[in-house]
Amino acid sequence: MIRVNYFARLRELAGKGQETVDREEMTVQELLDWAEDTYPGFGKDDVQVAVNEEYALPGDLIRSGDECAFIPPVSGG
Amino acid sequence: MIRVNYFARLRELAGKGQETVDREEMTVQELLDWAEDTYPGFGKDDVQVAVNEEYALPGDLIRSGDECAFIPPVSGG
Amino acid sequence: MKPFEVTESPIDPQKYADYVLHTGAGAVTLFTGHVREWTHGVRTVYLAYEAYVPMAEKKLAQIGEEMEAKWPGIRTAIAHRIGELHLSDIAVVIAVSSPHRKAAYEANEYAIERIKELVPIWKKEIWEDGQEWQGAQKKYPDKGADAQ
Amino acid sequence: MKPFEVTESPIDPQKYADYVLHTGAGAVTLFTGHVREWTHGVRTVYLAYEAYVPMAEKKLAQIGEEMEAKWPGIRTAIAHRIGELHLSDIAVVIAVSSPHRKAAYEANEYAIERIKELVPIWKKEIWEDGQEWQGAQKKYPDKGADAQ
Repeated sequence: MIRVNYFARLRELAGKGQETVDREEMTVQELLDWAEDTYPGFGKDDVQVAVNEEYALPGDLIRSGDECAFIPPVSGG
Repeated sequence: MIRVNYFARLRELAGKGQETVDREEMTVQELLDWAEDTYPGFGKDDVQVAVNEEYALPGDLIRSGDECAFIPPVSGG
Repeated sequence: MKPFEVTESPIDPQKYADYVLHTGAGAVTLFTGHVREWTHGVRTVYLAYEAYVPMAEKKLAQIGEEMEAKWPGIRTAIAHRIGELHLSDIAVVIAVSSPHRKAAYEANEYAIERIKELVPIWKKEIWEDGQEWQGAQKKYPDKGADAQ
Repeated sequence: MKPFEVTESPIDPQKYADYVLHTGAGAVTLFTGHVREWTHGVRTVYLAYEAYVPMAEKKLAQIGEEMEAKWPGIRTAIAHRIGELHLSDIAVVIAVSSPHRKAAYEANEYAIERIKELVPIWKKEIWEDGQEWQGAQKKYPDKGADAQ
């Protein structure tokens, strides 16, 4: 099981702050594809993924137990 | 009478913070020459003169009643 | 006090300036970002900030490490507030001390640019007639030319 | 509080930051210059600052006018302390507010450069084994390329 967190626009779109995806492993790109399929309008091309609180690349592997987060364009400051 | 003020190194050199020069008028350059004659080691080439709280040029005229100051290299901040 | 923190409480900037000051410091720069009333001709009623808190604090600390590598001898503290912020409230504070002033200015400005690139914090602007999440960064800010 | 002042009292920097803040300001930069323990390998015991006070306050105000002409929309306050200052004491504070951050950084740094060029304030360094008045500016700082 992979845990995913949603923030800002994506949290409002998903209607939740976090959930679990029932997979043993998948790539970052596969997680983004899953999110786009699950939540139309997700806009995966502008979303980064953090795995265990670090930015990850599309080919990086996510494993069961990892904590992921979808990071839409940031706007702190 | 022209009033002159001394600061920092020049105040210590002159042994006073201010005095009056008994002249009706003189140029800034003449005031610097007078100071160099009066206080050996004055170093007039590195000293500016303010007349009535504004930097003055060597040819500017000082008149009786003006308030002058010798401004050695500044070091605020 | 944590030198790199995300907080829901009002920010006291002096606390961060005091934290970075030491007897080797000749200069301290303190930047505060405030909620401004007008942006592009639209009046802001308030802002709502949200963060991925543990990662945001890690990224603030990473920025501090980048700064101390680029400008040896500086000390840094950064805090960002989240939640509802109203006019003139402080959203972010950056404190930098340095033996000499130039590094204190440069490092401070570097910090705010990096915060806007890579720290997972989001701002929603709430106007009288609407609201919108802000943000339009590069897709991989962490891998950009500025990253160390 | 005077926005451009020379004072014998300890400086509270927050007072100057508060002075420049207003609802149009999105950024405030606060610079403080502190007495540093070591300069060029020599240990400072304390500093003694002296000023031509009325002219120094005029020149600080002139710098503020230069800044507001170069960076429209900013607000500025500057204070310089005189007398005996000890380790970490604040000698100078510069507060700048601006709608946007870039001007707040640039204008603040401009202010300290100009102070060091033209404001009639002098610093004497007192070491364990001696003392010396500092300063080595251009002869006509007020007429230089930076002057407006």
